[in-house]
Amino acid sequence: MADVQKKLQADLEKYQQLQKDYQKVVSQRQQLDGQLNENTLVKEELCRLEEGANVYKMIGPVLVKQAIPESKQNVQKRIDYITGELKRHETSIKDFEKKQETCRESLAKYQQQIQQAQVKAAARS
Amino acid sequence: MATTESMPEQTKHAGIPLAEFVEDVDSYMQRASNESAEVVLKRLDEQHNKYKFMEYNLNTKKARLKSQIPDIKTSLDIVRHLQSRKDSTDPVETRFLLSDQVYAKAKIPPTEKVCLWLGANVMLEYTIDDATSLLEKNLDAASKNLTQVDDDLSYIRDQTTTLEVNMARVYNWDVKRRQATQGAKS
Amino acid sequence: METEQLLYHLAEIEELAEDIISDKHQMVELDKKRQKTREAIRLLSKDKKSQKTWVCFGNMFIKLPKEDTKKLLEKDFNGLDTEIADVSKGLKPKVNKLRDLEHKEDVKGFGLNAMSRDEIQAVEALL
Amino acid sequence: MAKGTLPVDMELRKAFQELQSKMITTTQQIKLSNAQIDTLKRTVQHSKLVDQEVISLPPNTRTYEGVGRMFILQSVLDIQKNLQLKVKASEEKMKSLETNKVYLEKNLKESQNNLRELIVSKQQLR
Amino acid sequence: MAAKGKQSAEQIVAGFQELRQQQRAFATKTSELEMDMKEHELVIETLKEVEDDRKCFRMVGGVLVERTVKDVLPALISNREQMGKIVETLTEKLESKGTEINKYREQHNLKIKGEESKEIEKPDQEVKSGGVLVAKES
Amino acid sequence: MAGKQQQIDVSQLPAPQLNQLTQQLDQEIEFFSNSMNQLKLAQGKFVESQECLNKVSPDNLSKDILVPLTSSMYVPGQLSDVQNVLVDIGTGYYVEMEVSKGKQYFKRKVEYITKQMEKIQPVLQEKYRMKQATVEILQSKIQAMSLQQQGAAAKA
Repeated sequence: MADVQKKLQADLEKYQQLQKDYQKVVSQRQQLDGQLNENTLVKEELCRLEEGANVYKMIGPVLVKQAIPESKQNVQKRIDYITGELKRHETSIKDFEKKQETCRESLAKYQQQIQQAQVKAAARS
Repeated sequence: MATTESMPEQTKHAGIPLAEFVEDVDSYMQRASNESAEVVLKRLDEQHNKYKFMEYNLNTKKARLKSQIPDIKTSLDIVRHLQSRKDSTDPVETRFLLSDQVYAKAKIPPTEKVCLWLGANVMLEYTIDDATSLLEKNLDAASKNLTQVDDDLSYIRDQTTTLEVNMARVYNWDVKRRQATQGAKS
Repeated sequence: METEQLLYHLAEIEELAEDIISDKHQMVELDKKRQKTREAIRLLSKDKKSQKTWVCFGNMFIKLPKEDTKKLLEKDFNGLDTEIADVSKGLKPKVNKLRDLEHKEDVKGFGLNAMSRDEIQAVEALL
Repeated sequence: MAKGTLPVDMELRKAFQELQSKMITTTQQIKLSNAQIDTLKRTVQHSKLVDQEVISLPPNTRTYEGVGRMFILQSVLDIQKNLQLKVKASEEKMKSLETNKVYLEKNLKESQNNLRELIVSKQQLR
Repeated sequence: MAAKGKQSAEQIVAGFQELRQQQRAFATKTSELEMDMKEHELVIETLKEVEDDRKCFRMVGGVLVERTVKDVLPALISNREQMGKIVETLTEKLESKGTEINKYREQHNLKIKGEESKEIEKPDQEVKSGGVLVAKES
Repeated sequence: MAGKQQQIDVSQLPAPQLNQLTQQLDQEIEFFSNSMNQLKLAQGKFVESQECLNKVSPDNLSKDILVPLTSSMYVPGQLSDVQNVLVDIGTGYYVEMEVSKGKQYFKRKVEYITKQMEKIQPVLQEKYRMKQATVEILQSKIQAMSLQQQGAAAKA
């Protein structure tokens, strides 16, 4: 009985930790989503520009002139990177969801065992 | 705002009452004002809320100072730059933030004077030297205020912890007392 | 009753840990800034076309001669260097202290009796 | 009222539902217009107050108009002109909002009448 | 019948909530004005210490007017006085609203758990960039 | 997640779960109204910038202005270019554009945000509707329960 309780406690802790980690990844994904969106909008603007337009990039505290193709390439690189990261986070989110599900199941199992034990004990007394 | 009433005042954290640590719950509960655990817990909870309120106010103040300090620093940087160009005849070329995301070009002729917003919809003209010393003074004051606020915040956190421990102790004392009376009854 | 000691202890550890995290965060930010400054210096040295460049001051840009800008950036760079050094100097004793605190807690933990039910409740009520 | 004695008239029911959703959206729109009119009224009042303040200034006072974060030197006359333009624009906007409101109310009433007529015609049919 | 009785109970609570809302609005307005007064105080003190004919700008509804210290100072002082008066009437209103609420509460026999001290008068968290002046420790 | 819930018959849920559902809906409503407010704020800024560009016109060239150096410091100066402005397009990129192009840029931004808001608005309304329905069901359940208890008490 005490053994089950201990297992339940351990599982509960594990579940809570899982939830915390899950939330962290979800909020990271949200952040990435935002970044992807922002970079896509910048890319769109760069694509709209006429040839010869002046584009600057802020590096440190200095505005440095940059050729449009180079800017486009840079932003595209960032977009690719973020998309990769997003995919990675997506799989890890799915993974967490699965883990949480199994954890929930085992929690329910232990709870049931304890309840049954309690009913039995009540019946005996 | 926070009333100090009969609380002992610490000069270092003016206005923030000290939370007295309850060393001995039994004798503490004997005091005239502590008729029951419920009353005491309620009072402690009220005090706890007061601390939370003060903490909230201090955090607001901290946020304000934290946004003010970099602004003053940049103002100082620019004013010093203008000072170094005082004797030059060429205007300074700038792009200033006209509105969100838009910068417009402006020329600033060599100048002896700058204007500083004082607040209350008022801006006052200063010589560059005066502006520099005012900004330096304010930067100093703001940084000092910030450390004071940080100090006060950690002091409040200490007091809150003490209070929380007190609450736990009184609560436990009460639980034990109740268990004892119940044990005596049955 | 070790509850309150434990609580104090936990509060202390938490505060210190927060402090360390914010310091580390600051280090990362400063280092990023330093790298950007270095990149800017490099780009300024490479570009031979223009005489002047736009430098950001808070919300505005001022057109400055490149040589002046480079000097300014180098000053910034060195300033950042010392700032990073300062933070990391302060960080070490903090980390050590935290390790000590956590270690002490472990040692103390062996001497502790398991918390009684209402002690656990009291702690839970606080958290 | 006994349930199920009368077959529910699907046409009527549909008309009722349509009217209900129309009423909700219309009242919402009217509320929104009212709020907009209120803010516009306040802008007009504000502009008039500023106008008075500016008139009372001694001649040759230098006045600047706020544009974003910058201030542009503008003659008192120009500032007054701009204030008047602002007042005029606000008043026009208010007018169009009012006409729109009247239209919305009329439209709603018409729908209500239509429904009423539908009910009457159904009753006559029975 | 039961539904009717329940609805009126809901109405009572709603009425109470509205009164509290009004009270809170008064409290926020008061604390806003008090902050504004403090700011005025600070500026007035600063202007008192400089020459009368120093160039000084005052913003009036989006229009910046170039004047001198001696023109602006009296306006500021009268402004502050007016604010003081408004704060006074607001405080009175706040008090009468408080008694009104208590009466309402007694009348309808409402009990409120001790959450009121928390909710009333939380100044808005908006960080005003404000001016360059740094308030002395207050 | 939200899609799944819509398929469940809400009226069949027990009271605690209904309660949880309302809380969750409250959270979602807060989240969406927050986004709406942020979008509105951003939209306001874009509209303001667009309007500001109207004043960057030839008749204001070389006009005396007070230049905002920081949010608390100004100096006298003159507008030196009314043909072009620099626009911060995000992620550290700045583009020099003609004033008319700048206006178009902000117009596009306003339209983009309006579209975003139009996407959120119905979702928000749906959440409100769902919350209202859930609360109503919850209340009727509680009422039924208390009636049952009264009945049981009367019998006993």
